[in-house]
Amino acid sequence: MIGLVKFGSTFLSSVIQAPQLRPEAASSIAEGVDHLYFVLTFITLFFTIAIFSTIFIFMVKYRRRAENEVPPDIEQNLPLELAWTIIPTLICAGLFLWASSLYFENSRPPSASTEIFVIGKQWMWHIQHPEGVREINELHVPEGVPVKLTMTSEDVIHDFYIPAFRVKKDVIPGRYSSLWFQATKVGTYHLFCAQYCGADHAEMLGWVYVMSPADYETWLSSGTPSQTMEKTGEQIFNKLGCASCHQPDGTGRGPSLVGTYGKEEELKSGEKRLVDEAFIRQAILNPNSVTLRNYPPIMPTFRGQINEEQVLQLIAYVKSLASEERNSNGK
Amino acid sequence: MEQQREAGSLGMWVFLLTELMFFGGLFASYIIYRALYLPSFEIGSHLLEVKFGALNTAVLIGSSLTMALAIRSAQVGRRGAQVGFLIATMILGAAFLFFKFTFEWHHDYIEHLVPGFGFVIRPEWGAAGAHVPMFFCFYFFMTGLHALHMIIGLGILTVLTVMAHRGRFNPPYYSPLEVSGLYWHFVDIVWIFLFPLLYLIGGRYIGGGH
Amino acid sequence: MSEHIVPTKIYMGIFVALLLLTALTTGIAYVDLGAWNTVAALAIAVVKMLLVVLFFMHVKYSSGLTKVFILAGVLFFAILVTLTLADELTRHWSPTPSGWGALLPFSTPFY
Amino acid sequence: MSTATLDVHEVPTGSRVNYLNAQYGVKSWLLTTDHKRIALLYLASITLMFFVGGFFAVLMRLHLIEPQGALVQPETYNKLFTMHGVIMVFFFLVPSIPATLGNFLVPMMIGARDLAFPRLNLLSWYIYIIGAIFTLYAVISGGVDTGWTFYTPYSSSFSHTSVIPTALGVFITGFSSILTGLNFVVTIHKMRAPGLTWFRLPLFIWAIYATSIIFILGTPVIAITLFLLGLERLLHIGIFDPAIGGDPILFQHLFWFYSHPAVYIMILPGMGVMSELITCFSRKRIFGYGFVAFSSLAIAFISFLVWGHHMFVTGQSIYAGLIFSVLSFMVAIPSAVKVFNWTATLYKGSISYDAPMLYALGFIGLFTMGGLTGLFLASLATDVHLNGTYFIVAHFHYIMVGGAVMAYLGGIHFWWPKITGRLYPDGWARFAALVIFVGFNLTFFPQFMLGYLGMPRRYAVYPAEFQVLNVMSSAGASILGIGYLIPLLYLTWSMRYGPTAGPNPWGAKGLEWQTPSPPPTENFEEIPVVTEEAYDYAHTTVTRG
Repeated sequence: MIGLVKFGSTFLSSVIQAPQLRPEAASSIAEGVDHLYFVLTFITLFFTIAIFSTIFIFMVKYRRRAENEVPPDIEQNLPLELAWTIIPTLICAGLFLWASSLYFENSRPPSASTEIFVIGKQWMWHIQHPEGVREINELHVPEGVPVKLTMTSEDVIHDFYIPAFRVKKDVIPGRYSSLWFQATKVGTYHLFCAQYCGADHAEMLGWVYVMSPADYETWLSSGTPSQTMEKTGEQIFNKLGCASCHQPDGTGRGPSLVGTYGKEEELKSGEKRLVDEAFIRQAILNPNSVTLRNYPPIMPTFRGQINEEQVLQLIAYVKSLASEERNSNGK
Repeated sequence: MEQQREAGSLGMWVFLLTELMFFGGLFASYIIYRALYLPSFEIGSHLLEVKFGALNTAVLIGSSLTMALAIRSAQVGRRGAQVGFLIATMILGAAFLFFKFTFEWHHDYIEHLVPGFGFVIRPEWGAAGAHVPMFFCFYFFMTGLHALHMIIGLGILTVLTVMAHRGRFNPPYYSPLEVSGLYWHFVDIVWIFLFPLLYLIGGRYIGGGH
Repeated sequence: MSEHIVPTKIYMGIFVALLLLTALTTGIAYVDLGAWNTVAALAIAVVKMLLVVLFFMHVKYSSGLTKVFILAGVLFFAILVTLTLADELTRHWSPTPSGWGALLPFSTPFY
Repeated sequence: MSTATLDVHEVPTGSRVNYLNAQYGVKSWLLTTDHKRIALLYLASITLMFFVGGFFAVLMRLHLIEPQGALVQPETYNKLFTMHGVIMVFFFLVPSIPATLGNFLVPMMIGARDLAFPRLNLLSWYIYIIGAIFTLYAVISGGVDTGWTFYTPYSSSFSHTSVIPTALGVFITGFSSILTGLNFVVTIHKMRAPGLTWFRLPLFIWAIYATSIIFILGTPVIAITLFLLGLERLLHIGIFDPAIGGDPILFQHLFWFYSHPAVYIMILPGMGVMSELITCFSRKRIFGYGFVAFSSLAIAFISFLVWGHHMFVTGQSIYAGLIFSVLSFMVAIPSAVKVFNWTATLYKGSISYDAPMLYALGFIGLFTMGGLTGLFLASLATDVHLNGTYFIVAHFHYIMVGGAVMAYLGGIHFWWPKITGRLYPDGWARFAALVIFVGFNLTFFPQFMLGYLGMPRRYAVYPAEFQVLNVMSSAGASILGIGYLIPLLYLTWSMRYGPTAGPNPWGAKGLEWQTPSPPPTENFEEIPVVTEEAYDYAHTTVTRG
């Protein structure tokens, strides 16, 4: 049986390799997903054909020959019933284990991934590289490097879908979702929104450009003259007057932000929280929900004053302050 | 006749299953948001008056008792008692609604605690204040839906009282009374759960919750 | 089914028991038991429900069918709550490192 | 049993009083409490809704002939697929078999004179009509564009279309389903003829019973969810709005808690019809009665445990995803057991190729494909790629159109002589079955390929490389559309001009065939006493007539 499945899936995958039948496979996980897909296709065809042909044979062989024909009485056959209950159960169990382990493997990004930020809004994709380059409906990524996307939405639920990479994830307002991939083939691929989001849902698409690492570097530096996310974040930080309370030496009315990222802080409620992206976002938009233990709850909310993109830039800036401290400690 | 009565009672039980899932969707959402925003829900809960909740619980339990006794009177064929107990049930039911609307809802309205109708988030609630309206939203929706069931129940009881007065129920035939009784008790049970979930959540002791 | 006529005494007894339980649950709310406050309140509510269902609604004297139906209702309600919570309560466990799966409104663990 | 058949033959059909000619006039229909007349009221209303929904589908497929969209603006296209989904799911598929064939057959199959609550039955039809009016009003007043899934926050805060009338329509219609389900459950429990034990029941009754359970337990949850959605839209209280702390994913949980089992509301009665057709046209007892009967209940139960497989990529916790994935695989097993048992029933049978049997065989094939492609979506890793693409569209149309609609048509063809007392032209019926089978596969098979290639669903315009497959699909849709019109024509024709049908034109077992066609208002002159198991074709010969 297993040999048959193996043969079938190999045969099928060679058939499906034909253009028009198989989408481009351009990421590290695509082959694994497709392999499962072929085996599933094989199982589907096997059973469909088996059932169809059995029916066909029975229909011909046992067609009614006389109007008063009385066929034999066959009631039940317990071994047969058990067989066709247990065999599908085993097949399903196997498929479940395979699919789930593959999924878990695929959803765990390698730790040294490049981070790119994605904001969905009706009806465009807004993409920002940490180096400061911004793109709309285009995503340039280097080949062979794991890339992690951190995504959120400004309005309704969208879905970031790159068929050639076999990755898809809903982009949800009010929280961050993430996605990772490692492109394996230089080329240009479709980017779709796969969750219905209103009038121009079908036009919320773009292109993913996979470039060789060298080309990518050139593209990054020659691309747009804009500055890094941290830098922009710092400007917003100063413009909004954040620095008047959050002074780097800790003498302000609010806590110093130097070195806070990645640490645990104790809240007023006594609860301990890790300062991560989600925490910083919450602190900006709903500050009183995360007031630290030794500080007064005086920070105003910035909800409505800055958009998701600026939140991400501020986060990038606060994160950069963490490494600053590490650097200065190192010296 | 016997088959018909059993069908009626089974039908009502099936209907109550539907009702259970109807309230169930609401209870499930409430449980989830309570888990998410416990401090806010505790603040909201503490703004409700336990004494009215407890009083109304007692009133409703009393009405369940009189309803059960009304059915019993039909079973043993006492017409006067039937009518008396039915009227008592209606009075208790109406009292429940009266307390609910005048002492609680009206009071909440004056205190600006009705979402969508001038809700004011008070500064002393601090950070948790943001989600207090959600508690009140659930509070009004759940008690409102319950009150709607009570009002429907009162309508049914009125019809039953008239029928009982005319002597329509007797020991072999009292199916409408029995079936309506099931409904009335179910509404009572919903309140038995609403009372602790809404009023007693997180404790009432000093500093309870925070 | 409910041909059974319940004596008035039992009805009165149940009524008194329900009143006492109401007083009890209200009283317990004023005593600090930590997380047990919620448990106690719900446990008392369940007991009260059972009293009403078994005696006022005559289920104690009803056919097995009615009992099966009631249990089915409770079971499906439990399914709805449990499986929804299975999602909501485990979202912040995401194995993706460094809080990337941490979801804004849900990043606070709740118990 | 056979004596009853003989009696009937002695009475000329034309002069006999039956439920159709017992009373005349509009009032006698609109105020009827006869389950058979109510079934016809339902039949007329859902047929209307089917063709309204089908019309939207045809417009969509025509529009998609060109990558840039051949017909309408994207806004209009969005309304088309939304209205197609809402009408087909809530106003056609959910009530289709239960409210028409179920209403007609449940009392007849169990040897009762009517349902347990005839007036409630009529009320449920009126509730359905009121719901339908609200929804049709929404169509006329500009339509609704949220998708039939009403996902928040788009539906609650962003859409500018008639969301509330539509949601209200669906909300109201839900109560019609609840009342129908309640009526069936009580009837099946309390009104079976003497001798008709649970294990002598036709499998259609088991399927309807399982469906009714889902009606009763699932529908109230969608009702309360849509109510909350309406409230959210009116008052902005924030239950599902992330901007105020709500969780849009919670809406999806509550929505799918009903809407996944709803898929089984659509397919389970179809499976019940299958068991009737296959036994009759192969003259065999069903193979493994107990397994088929209990698989219906198993499907109904497990269907409530799998809703999260709609949400694998929506940000649901991956651990919950794991649970839902394994449960979803489990629901495949009772479905597979049914298919195997139907196939085994044919073995050594005496198979005739009447039109209903062709629909039945088509059902088995298409349902098998639809079910197996479900495995792709229960598998977490492949679901990530296929979710939200045309693969999903193809999969559920194989189940709902290839499965449920095929079964519905098969059932209508099978019981048509009983319902109307007339025969339809068999040649035309077989031809239509063939056209529908071919048209269906041509429409939806290319969509599997489109989905795997990555074309997302609900796209008014699409990249040009998908055009070939889209054109194939549209071509199939026009064949399918014609296929559906043919039965409408000859069945309508047969009502007046068809040859008169005898009480049992197929030579079938089952109590409904032991009373004249059309049946008298009280169904049976005498309540039958059942002494044998269902589908006992081997021990008594039944002749066509």
